[in-house]
Amino acid sequence: MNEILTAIIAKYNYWSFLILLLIGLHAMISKNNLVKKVIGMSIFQSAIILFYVSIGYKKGATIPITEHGHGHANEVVHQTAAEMVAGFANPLPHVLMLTAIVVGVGTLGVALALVQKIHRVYGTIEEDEILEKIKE
Amino acid sequence: MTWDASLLWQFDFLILLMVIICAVAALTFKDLITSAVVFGAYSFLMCLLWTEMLAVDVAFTEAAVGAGVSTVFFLGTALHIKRRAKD
Amino acid sequence: MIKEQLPILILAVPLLASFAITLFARKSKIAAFALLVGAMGMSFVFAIGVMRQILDTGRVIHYHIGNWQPPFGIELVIDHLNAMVLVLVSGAAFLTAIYSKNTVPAEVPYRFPGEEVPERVPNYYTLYALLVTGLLGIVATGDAFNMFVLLEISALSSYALLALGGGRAYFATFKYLIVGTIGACFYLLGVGYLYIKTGSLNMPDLKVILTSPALAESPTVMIAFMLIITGIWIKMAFFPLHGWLPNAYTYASTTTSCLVAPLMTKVSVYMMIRLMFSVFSAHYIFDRLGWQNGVVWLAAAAILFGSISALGQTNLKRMLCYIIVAEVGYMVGGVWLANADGLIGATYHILSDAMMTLCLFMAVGAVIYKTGDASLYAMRGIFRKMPVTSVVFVIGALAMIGIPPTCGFFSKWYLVSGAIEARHWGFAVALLISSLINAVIFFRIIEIGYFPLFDEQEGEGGHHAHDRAVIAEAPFSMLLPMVLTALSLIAIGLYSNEIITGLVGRTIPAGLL
Amino acid sequence: MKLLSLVISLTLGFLLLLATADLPDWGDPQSPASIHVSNYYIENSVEQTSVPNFVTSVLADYRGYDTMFETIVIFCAGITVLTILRRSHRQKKKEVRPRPAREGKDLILISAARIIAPMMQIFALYVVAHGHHSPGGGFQGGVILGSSFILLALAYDLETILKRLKERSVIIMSGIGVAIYMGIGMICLFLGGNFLDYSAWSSVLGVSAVEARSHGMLGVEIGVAVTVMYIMFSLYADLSSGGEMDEGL
Amino acid sequence: MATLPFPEAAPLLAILVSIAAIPLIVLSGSKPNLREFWTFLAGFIKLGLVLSMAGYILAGNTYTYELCKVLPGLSLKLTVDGFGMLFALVASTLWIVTSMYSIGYMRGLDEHAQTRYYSFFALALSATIGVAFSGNLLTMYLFYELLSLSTYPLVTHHQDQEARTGGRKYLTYLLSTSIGLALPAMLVTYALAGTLDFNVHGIFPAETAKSTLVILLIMFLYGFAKAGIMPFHSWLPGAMVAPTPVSALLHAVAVVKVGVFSIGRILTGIFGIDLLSTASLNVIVCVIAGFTVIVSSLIALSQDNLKRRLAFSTVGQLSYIILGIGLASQLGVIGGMSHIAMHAFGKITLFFCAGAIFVATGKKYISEMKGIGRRMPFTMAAFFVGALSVIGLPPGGGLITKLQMASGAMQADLLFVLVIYLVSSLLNAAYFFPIVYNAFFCTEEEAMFDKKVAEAPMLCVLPPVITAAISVGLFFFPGLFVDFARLMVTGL
Repeated sequence: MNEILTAIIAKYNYWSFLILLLIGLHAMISKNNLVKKVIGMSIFQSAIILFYVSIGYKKGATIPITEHGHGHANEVVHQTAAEMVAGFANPLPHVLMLTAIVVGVGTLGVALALVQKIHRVYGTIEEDEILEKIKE
Repeated sequence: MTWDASLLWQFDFLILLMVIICAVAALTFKDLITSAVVFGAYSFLMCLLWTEMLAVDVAFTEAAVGAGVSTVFFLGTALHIKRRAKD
Repeated sequence: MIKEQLPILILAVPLLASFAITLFARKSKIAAFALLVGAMGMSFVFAIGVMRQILDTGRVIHYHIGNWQPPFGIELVIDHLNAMVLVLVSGAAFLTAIYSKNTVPAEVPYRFPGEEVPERVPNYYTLYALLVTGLLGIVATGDAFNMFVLLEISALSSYALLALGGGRAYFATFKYLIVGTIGACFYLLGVGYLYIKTGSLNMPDLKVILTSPALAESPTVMIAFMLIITGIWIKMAFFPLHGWLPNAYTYASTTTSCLVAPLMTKVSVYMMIRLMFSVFSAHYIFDRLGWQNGVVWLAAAAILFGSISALGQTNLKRMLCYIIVAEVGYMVGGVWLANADGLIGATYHILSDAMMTLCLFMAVGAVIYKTGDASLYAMRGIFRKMPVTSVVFVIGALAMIGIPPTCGFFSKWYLVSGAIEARHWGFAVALLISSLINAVIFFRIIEIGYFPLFDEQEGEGGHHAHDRAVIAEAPFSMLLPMVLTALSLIAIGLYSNEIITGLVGRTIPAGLL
Repeated sequence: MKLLSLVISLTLGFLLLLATADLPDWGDPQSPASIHVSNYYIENSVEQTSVPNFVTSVLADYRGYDTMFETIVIFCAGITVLTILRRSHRQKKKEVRPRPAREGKDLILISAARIIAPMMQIFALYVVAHGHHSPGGGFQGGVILGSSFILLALAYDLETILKRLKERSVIIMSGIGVAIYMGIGMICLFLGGNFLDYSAWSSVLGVSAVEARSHGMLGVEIGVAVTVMYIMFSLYADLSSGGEMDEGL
Repeated sequence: MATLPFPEAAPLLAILVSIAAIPLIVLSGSKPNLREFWTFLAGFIKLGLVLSMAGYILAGNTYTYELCKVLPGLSLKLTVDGFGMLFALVASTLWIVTSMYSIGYMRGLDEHAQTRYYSFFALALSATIGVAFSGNLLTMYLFYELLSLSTYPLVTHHQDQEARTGGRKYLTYLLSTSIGLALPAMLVTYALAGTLDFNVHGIFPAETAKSTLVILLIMFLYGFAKAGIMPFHSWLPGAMVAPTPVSALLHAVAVVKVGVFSIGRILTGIFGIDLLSTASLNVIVCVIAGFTVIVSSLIALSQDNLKRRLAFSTVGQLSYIILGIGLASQLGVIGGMSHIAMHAFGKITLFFCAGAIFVATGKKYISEMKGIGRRMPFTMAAFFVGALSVIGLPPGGGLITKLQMASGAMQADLLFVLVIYLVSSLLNAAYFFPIVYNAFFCTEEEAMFDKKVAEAPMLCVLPPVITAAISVGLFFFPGLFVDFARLMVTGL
């Protein structure tokens, strides 16, 4: 029992990321309402962000900011390189995800603009109704 | 500014659960404005989760973008279109 | 100094142009157009400069941005393959930019009755420059994540450009946005899976790390590869993931289809080749995973599906879109044949197919510009009314069919040789059937164009009726790029040996020789 | 559609599940991702760029090229939404559309917004400027700045704000933001460095190369902030008014 | 290398000269005389260039001119040798005659779009000479396709419903076979042999499986559908909608001969006659071609439309030539190749006559032509000579080559071929002689034409008379063409 629990604890983040990913993907493909599709898209993206952020986490580390500041570089670093490395979370995934969030919000804006235009053209944002109108 | 990083996994688990609930809820509510607000909550919970995972910059951004601006965008759109969704 | 900085200048110039247009040319269409053409021209010149440098030295160019050593910083890596694609992208963008002079002001602001937004024109040019920047960036970069960012830039700007087709274009673009985002996210996730196992994002570095036997066994790496490839396949509209393409490209405005249709899919194919052989290796993909047989069959299905669907279309642009779907099948199949000839054929086909598609879309665009009609019957009597356009169209069609000495013949030659070498007869047969179907498709159109006044003939009395038809050719700004593109089709064909031995052949990964 | 989507999702889920077992444990400091490239940043950031926030130094310097394009994504999104949604200015003047008068402006809301907005702006400037040392930076600061204007637009209405913040200048300023970033990078070329190699600025600024990097980062963060702020507001204005630029929400 | 008696790029120039004439033709479209002058000028320059190389080739040399390398081990390359020279000489001579005839015909009927007609005419000739001088299969394929495409506007010249149907059939047959059969066969050949350059000893490596060879042979035979081997022959009668000069050109000079020439090249240059006879592949060729010879002759008997009868006659004669080459014996090849020339002169005479009759009387059907010989004696005399040549009776040049082919059949020890030759010649006689007989031997009352009917315009009558004269001349002096053909075979 305990082993299973540790196994779950060791990986549960990946599993929850997976659940969110699938919820998002499913919504993007199967939802009929276009806004719901867009929400699904955002969930899908944030699931991926969650995955990346999980990569960056280190047990026993702290946020990736040291206390050194401008002009204090001559203050001796009290930690060895190895300690530094163990002490700070991995900053690279964070950087990547900042970019991904920005890309996400850009896509969101464009998607919503298109939804508004579609509503203006067809008077509805339900996919089946739109398809019917196109057929006419 | 040292952070106590030994987080409680139970707490973490709770947030994850709520995140998933919010995600499902945002997709199931038929009222788009409700959906938008729930989605804002989802983003906020997500950013809690990230803070806990030491990604403060990401969490900060998500708080400003996901929980803030995105919600406003959704609301702005929802008010211009038919508010009720079929699914 | 400028020599070392050329790689970055190729993309920096269109990028500068994009906001220079926003800042300085918001009021003037002509100024915006001039900025765009100037920037595209410069970018093209720089791309040729880089290619010359590579041809002269034979060395791969590494450009370290911010002067950080890779894998810590981002670098641009330019070898023979992407030098060629850079020249192709910037060249095609340059030609299309010239072409846009008349079409954009005529089409873009007036997509809706009662709605006229002249401000759209400079915005259109801004987005045009951004799209080209994105594509050039994808081609030049040596960093897996950076590729994602640039992919999104090109995607976002292409959404805008496609949506400006108005009317049905909005819904088609929305679908493209959803599908495209899924594709991009798959790619991102795949890169994440690679990163979690390797800790690196730099492509040459990844390649080195991935050679370790432990990683070759890892299911994570396999899933990463699968996600990346699927993501790219979605982006390139590979059968059966092609559903978004025909609608999205059909309803776009003329210049947009000329820019987006030839380049987006080809750049995706480039991405596939780059990631397959510069991040993973031929050995890993073909020997360890061994999916090539299935993929080539899928490609054969794509070719047949695309060709047969194209046969049933009456809208010229939609027909060309389905041909693109088939052509994507050519290239994917060629790459996955897992031999040198197939890969050479696919790579060379990137070049030739982009130019063929460009040529056809330009000719069709000119017809639409003059007649306002995109159906097959818009072509009626076109040989007499628009002789230059129709000659360009015929050359493009011949290249598509694969008649020597146009470039289409040689790429098909290599692809079929590759298929024969791999003993993959299904693919070879699919290629030939598709050539035949293309012949039928295009000769049907040529026939419509050549037999001008069929229905009216009785009324007008005999043969001399169509002598009265006046020549109504497209403006010079459209003819010039069209003719240049058509000539390039023949030039690429005649110089195929130089191109293949000098550029394409140098990029064959060791595992395939 | 539902079934197809379910099949696709579950297949993907199954495949990813297969890989999950192979992934390193969550939070394992010895996982490959945490030992290869990222350590270099942790070890060298302060020395090489004098920025203690690793995220900022990686974002704006080591991977500054990415960030430049991130800014451009935002710029691109802004232009895209504008191009898709915006209707003509001229037409609006021609026809005065009847619209329901807003039910008076909410005094409490306005008063609160007038107090909160400047505080938000100051905080945002702090976030931008202090991004080297604490969480935050150009992007976050820019979003907050943008939100402060959105808040005002919500409290009053969009037209009132647009009178102050001219629509034309919104787009031009967002372009300028990108231009600042790009310009800082391009000038490095003329100063003899590679693109975005801020250390090339040291000769101009009269500081050491490391300091120059730090200053360069501040410069680009400001560029990012300008673009993000204006584009966020522009996105709001377009989306909330459907491209009419009238009263907004 | 010794100094050449001709410019280095002469083969290329010979091809390009008529392409170069196209802009001039288009530009002077409003001045018919000037336009036709360009056509003739180009024709004579081309003939001159071809002749300038003739002596050099007759001396036993071959000349190769490489244009550019397009694939590894494969370039676009022009080679002038005996066969090529023979064919180029026929084509360039007949072009001048046909141009002359075209002027008479087109002006006589006041056809539309004459400028386009002459332009594509010139292009078609370039392609034909290109095929003649091709140094390898790829180059030949290139010019072969160019010819199919450039003759399409000629075939559909009338631009009416009938032309559309005929043109569609024409392209469908030619393109689908060349892309569907010839191209893959070429690719497989390249994959097997690593080259596509013609070589009299064949290019296939010795270990190639016989089944592969058989399949390739069949693909090549049917792939070059211009040769009209059944069942891919029906484009030919379909293409009869074209104006008569085009039919003449198609049937006598350019198209069908290109098909036959291509197959001849492949049989001699890709397979090599050694391989054909040792592996008994020649039997396959003979069966396929022999079937066509007999069947098409029978069909020709039943045709009443003169042009259609001639068309089926052509189908038969083409297979006749292939039969000769396919025997893979020295005499057979010599006879087959030189029969290209003999048949060309004979058949073009017949077509010219058919056209002249149409211009003068408007009649198309044989049953309506009783007594025509009395009104148009020169035309019908030429027709008679042409028919003799095609049947293979003296004093037609066809006799010489037919005899050679027959002796080739004995050389190859394939006696059934001899029977085919015999039967076919009888059938030829059976479908040609009634026409001639009815034209001359009838009473005044039986004649279907009144006295007003006279000869067609000068430019329509002169060409058939010239070609008929050449046919007769070839009977007495067959040396020129036969020598060219012999050059290629004696080397073995």
